[in-house]
Amino acid sequence: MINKVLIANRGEIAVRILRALRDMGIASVAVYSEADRAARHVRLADEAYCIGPPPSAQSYLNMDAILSTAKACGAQAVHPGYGFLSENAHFAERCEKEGILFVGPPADAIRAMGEKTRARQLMAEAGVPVVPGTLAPLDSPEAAEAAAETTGYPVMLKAAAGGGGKGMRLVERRAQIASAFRDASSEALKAFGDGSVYLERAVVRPRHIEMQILADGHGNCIYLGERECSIQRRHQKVVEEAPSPLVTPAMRASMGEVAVRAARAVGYRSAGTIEFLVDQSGEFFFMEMNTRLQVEHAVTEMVTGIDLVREQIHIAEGEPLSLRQEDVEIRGWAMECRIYAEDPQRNFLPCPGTIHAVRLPEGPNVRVDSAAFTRGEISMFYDPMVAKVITWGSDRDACAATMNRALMEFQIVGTHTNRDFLLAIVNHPDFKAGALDTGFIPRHFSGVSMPVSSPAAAADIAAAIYAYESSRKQPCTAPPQAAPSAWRRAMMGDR
Amino acid sequence: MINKVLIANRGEIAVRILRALRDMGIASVAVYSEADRAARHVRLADEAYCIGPPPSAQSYLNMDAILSTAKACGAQAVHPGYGFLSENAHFAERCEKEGILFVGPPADAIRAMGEKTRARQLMAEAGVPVVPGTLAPLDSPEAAEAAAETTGYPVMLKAAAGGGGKGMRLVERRAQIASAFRDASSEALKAFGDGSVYLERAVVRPRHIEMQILADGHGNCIYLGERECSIQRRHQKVVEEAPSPLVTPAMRASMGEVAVRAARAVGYRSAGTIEFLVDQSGEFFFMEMNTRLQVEHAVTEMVTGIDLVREQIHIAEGEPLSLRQEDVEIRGWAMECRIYAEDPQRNFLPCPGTIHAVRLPEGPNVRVDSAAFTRGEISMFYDPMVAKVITWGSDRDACAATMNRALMEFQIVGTHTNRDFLLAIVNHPDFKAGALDTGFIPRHFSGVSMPVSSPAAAADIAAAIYAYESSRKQPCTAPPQAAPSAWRRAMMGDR
Amino acid sequence: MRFWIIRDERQIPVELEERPEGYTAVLDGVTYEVGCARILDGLYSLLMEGESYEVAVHSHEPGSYDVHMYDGVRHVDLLSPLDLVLRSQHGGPGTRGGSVRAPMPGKVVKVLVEEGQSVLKGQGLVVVEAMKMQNELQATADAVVQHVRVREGDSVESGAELVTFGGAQEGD
Amino acid sequence: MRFWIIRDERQIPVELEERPEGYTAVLDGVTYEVGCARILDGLYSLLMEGESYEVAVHSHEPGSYDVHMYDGVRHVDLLSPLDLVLRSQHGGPGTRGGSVRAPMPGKVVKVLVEEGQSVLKGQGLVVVEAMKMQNELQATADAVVQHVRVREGDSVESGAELVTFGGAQEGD
Repeated sequence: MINKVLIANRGEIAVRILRALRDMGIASVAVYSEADRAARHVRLADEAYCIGPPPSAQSYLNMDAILSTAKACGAQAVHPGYGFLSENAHFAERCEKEGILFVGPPADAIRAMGEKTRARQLMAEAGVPVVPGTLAPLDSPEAAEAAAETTGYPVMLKAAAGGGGKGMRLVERRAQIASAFRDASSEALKAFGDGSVYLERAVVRPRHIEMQILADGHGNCIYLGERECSIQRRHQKVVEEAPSPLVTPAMRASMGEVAVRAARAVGYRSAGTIEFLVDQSGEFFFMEMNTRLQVEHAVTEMVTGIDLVREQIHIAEGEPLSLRQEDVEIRGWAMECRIYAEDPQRNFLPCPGTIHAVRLPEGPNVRVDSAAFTRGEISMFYDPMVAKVITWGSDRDACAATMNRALMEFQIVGTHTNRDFLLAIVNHPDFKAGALDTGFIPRHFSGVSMPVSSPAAAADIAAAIYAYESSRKQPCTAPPQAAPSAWRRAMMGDR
Repeated sequence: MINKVLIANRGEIAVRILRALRDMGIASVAVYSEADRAARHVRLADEAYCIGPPPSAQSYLNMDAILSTAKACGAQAVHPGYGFLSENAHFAERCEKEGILFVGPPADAIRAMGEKTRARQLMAEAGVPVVPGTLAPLDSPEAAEAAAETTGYPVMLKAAAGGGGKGMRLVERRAQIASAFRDASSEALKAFGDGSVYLERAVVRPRHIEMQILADGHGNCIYLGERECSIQRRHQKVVEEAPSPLVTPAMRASMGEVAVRAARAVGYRSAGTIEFLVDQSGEFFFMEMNTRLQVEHAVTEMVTGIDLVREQIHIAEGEPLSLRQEDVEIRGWAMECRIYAEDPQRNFLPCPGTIHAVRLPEGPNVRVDSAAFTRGEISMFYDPMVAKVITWGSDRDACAATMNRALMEFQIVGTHTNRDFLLAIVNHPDFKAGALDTGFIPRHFSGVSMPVSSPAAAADIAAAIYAYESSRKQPCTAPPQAAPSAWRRAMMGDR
Repeated sequence: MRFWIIRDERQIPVELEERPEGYTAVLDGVTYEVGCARILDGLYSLLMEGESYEVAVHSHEPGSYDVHMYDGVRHVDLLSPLDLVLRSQHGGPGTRGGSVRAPMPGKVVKVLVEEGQSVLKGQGLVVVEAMKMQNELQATADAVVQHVRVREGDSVESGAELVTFGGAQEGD
Repeated sequence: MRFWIIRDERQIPVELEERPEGYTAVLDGVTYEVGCARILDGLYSLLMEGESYEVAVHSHEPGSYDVHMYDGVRHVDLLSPLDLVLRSQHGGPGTRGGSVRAPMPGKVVKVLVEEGQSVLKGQGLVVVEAMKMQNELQATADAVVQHVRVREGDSVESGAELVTFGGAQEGD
């Protein structure tokens, strides 16, 4: 039995893990960098230890400091959260060597899935669908034509040596392929000095849909349904939901079975996620596996009632899964919006700084996982995601309406956030209709300047009232000047 | 279609109703007394109007002001919440007369259930079990013996004229009944000048379990499962849960069918609750019907996924129920703790005053319905309940553990609350075992002085640090004295 | 700086010395290295030998502190050197003057005693109503009523003096 | 008291007069009776003709206000009479001095220009990294670089001057 766990992370995920540990009656140990002394994960934990200076490399990625802290305080296990050391096979191995349980998969599974090309190979061998294509270069337009017959149209011709769009051609129909092959090849030759071209099925308006799995150390593996994560900005997920508006029960079962096959192929254990590229018809292809808890795991928790962190801990303790596949049931709909400290008006510039005040949404069907607090620092050293707002509804419309309500109640004053951008997304007609793909944000929002809320008399008057009241404040209430130190007085000639 | 609703209430329930309206895209109108200008329900609403001075009789019970506000602002419906006008048949009638929908049952149903003896009669006629007994006086020990054979032991002999425990005798076995009858009768004669005695089945260690129902205007009526509300202090519910640890699926079906029968007997419409007195074997008897939304409705929402306020609005609009009985499914467990501004150390004295700071719990499986806010006033004019903490778990143990975590995170600074008392309840071994009855609090807690948290070095040191830092503050940072008014200066001789 | 905690009729010394990231505290002879981060006025994160505490401290009246912790609120009576001097001039610890005060704002609904009357410990003095509840305030010791400061129907603030005593009346 | 809102190159007058439970406001010639309850510093409940608004106002720099409302944050540029006098002395509205400042704290990873160099509107000047993201700061008008205030590797605070211009450089 585990009775003390060290959390090798910070921010909202450290807080979320702490809460699961408290629910389980397990003592929690926070670690923190010097920048995080006042952070919420430090204050909510049973114990807390400093592991180094602000830069991640010297603190949250500092394996020596983390492992020696774990040993010194008697933690039997380390939960890595997401990011940082969570997908570091070497760290998982070192934990094992030190006799500390790593709350995650075996190092070999991390490694197998970490090398993306090897993973794709492994998956293809295990019968997991990958985007069909040739991989090897084609030597003629006729060979391209033959290959396209196998994969099906549309296809993408790609320069074997290339990247950055050079030597790429999208081919919709057979009639175009020969000339496209010649164009691509000559462009590739010019750009890279190598005219080799290969071919892949083109996935048009792809959706990002992923499948959550749980596997124990006794050979049991189940899937907990999918999450749709197509709303992305620069490959960063922004809004996620479960289930996906595209996925039917039959498709869910088929994706789920494939995901379980993928996990078994690498001897997986713990919670994990298989990411699929899905075309609008519902055909899906393996992209990669995330061998850790996901940021967006909460939407799966909301619709299944399963606490994924609790399950991770039980699995790490060596227990068999408490659930069978038939116990997993999806109820209603859940969505997550990620609150980033960034300025949508200035090309999503990250906005570190001090939070002047926070108001979090409350009430029915709202969950908030947050690290933000009034007077809290958003540090320039770490990720700008400060909170997740998660809502549930009996159906997708109800869930989206509650997300709208929750976002309206959410407020961070003192720094910019993407809240209004998220409001614009969840109220967009295409979002409401479930017409999603990874091009949603670039297509509907310029990606550079976001719509600004129109002027409102109440806002103008509020600013005037604030200015008026501020002008009437007695100068005495300004923060008192710190007394100059002896050193400073000496420098100033003790004027 | 309703597109604007006036909420004739205040506090957490007004806020909860506002959120449902926002989820439904319906405009919300708050009304407030002069004491509540800064209250949360005023700030969250789309519109807000003052309806009178602080005393309830002049504001939240002021039908004229409420109805004229509703008409003036164009609200098509009034939601009364709980308390105040929610079970006032006359108000329901006046709404109807003014052409405003009353979000609740028909006036006749309120009236039928409002007169408790008539309700008991009606229910008995409808085949709803009531506590068996004679009601009419018994004329001899033999008659008592015969009646007890019918009701079954234990029985309670009660003075027909009496009250306050005089002339009452609990009889466990047949051998005791004759002498108990003579004792009770003579005591009653002495106390009230009337020796008449009647007999009722004694319910030993009774539980308070209630059944939530929904009925529409088209003859459909369903039950949504029970809530256990046995944890009471002076007949005030303190902790509630759904389902009840006592209730089996068969018992739930049987209670549910009885509840539906009770509702149909009075032509009920809207959400309502049938309260039962239940003995430890599971036999249940009608106590009364609450013809409104209950404080504790949220635990039913958490386990069924049904939004009761939304359903109330749909029913008021004349829609048929969107759910059939077979669609209602209980998932997991939910509990509610009511946070009162009262001092358990001083006989639960209510504690109006200013809230210095509030911290609400967050994270997985926690819902907070609250009206409290930093610098908010807890007014002496209204109920001292300021917030409800509701948690969910996949089973009762998980739910209670999360309640423990949520209560630990909950903090109101600046006034006393019953938080620590609630923590003591949910961590009590008998509570954990589900061994509940309405005597739980008087039995386990003296009811006068509550256990005090034991001293802690961290607390002592924190107090010292605070005192130290306060002593170092410059006097300048104290709140500036308001300039004396002209009147006051005159009184002070303009010194 | 030295303070005294008043508990169970004892004066427990607590001494604080500032250091870069907190304090060294000596409480009743035991030394603690206390990491202290101030989050907001009265809200601190303390780290004591690795253990983490979030504490919110609030003071209603001088010398009296509510310390809110995750597992419960502690009440701490704590005196500064100045308080101690003042207290030694005005009487021993525990006496707060011979009066009964309103524990909350409310309305006086009944006055049960009159001036000059002898009352026994536990006897009802005044009934105050707030939040729909009536609360009877009782004498905490045998005493003689000196003044009755309120009449039925009066609104009173929290802390308002209701009844004063001439005889020995211990504080609550 | 009278203020001016600067919007779309217009100066819109807003006049406030205190009354018992709020203000009478005249905004661009339209009169509003505004019920105003102050909840906390900068947090207000406004009632305007029955409509309820909760607004949180925050000011990063004089004259510039973020007004947080349920449906969105509004940015309001608002000048007091004093601001207006100062502004008329130091130049017309819109010019904030010929320089580019760090929009956030971070680290300078690349300097793309040198002193004396002519730059075109949109041309990259300095790359600043924060939160794992690199951000290229660009010229907002054609100009000549006067001074480069930072070097690669420097840590900069938000608002720090990075590059100044000798030519006509409009503020952002």
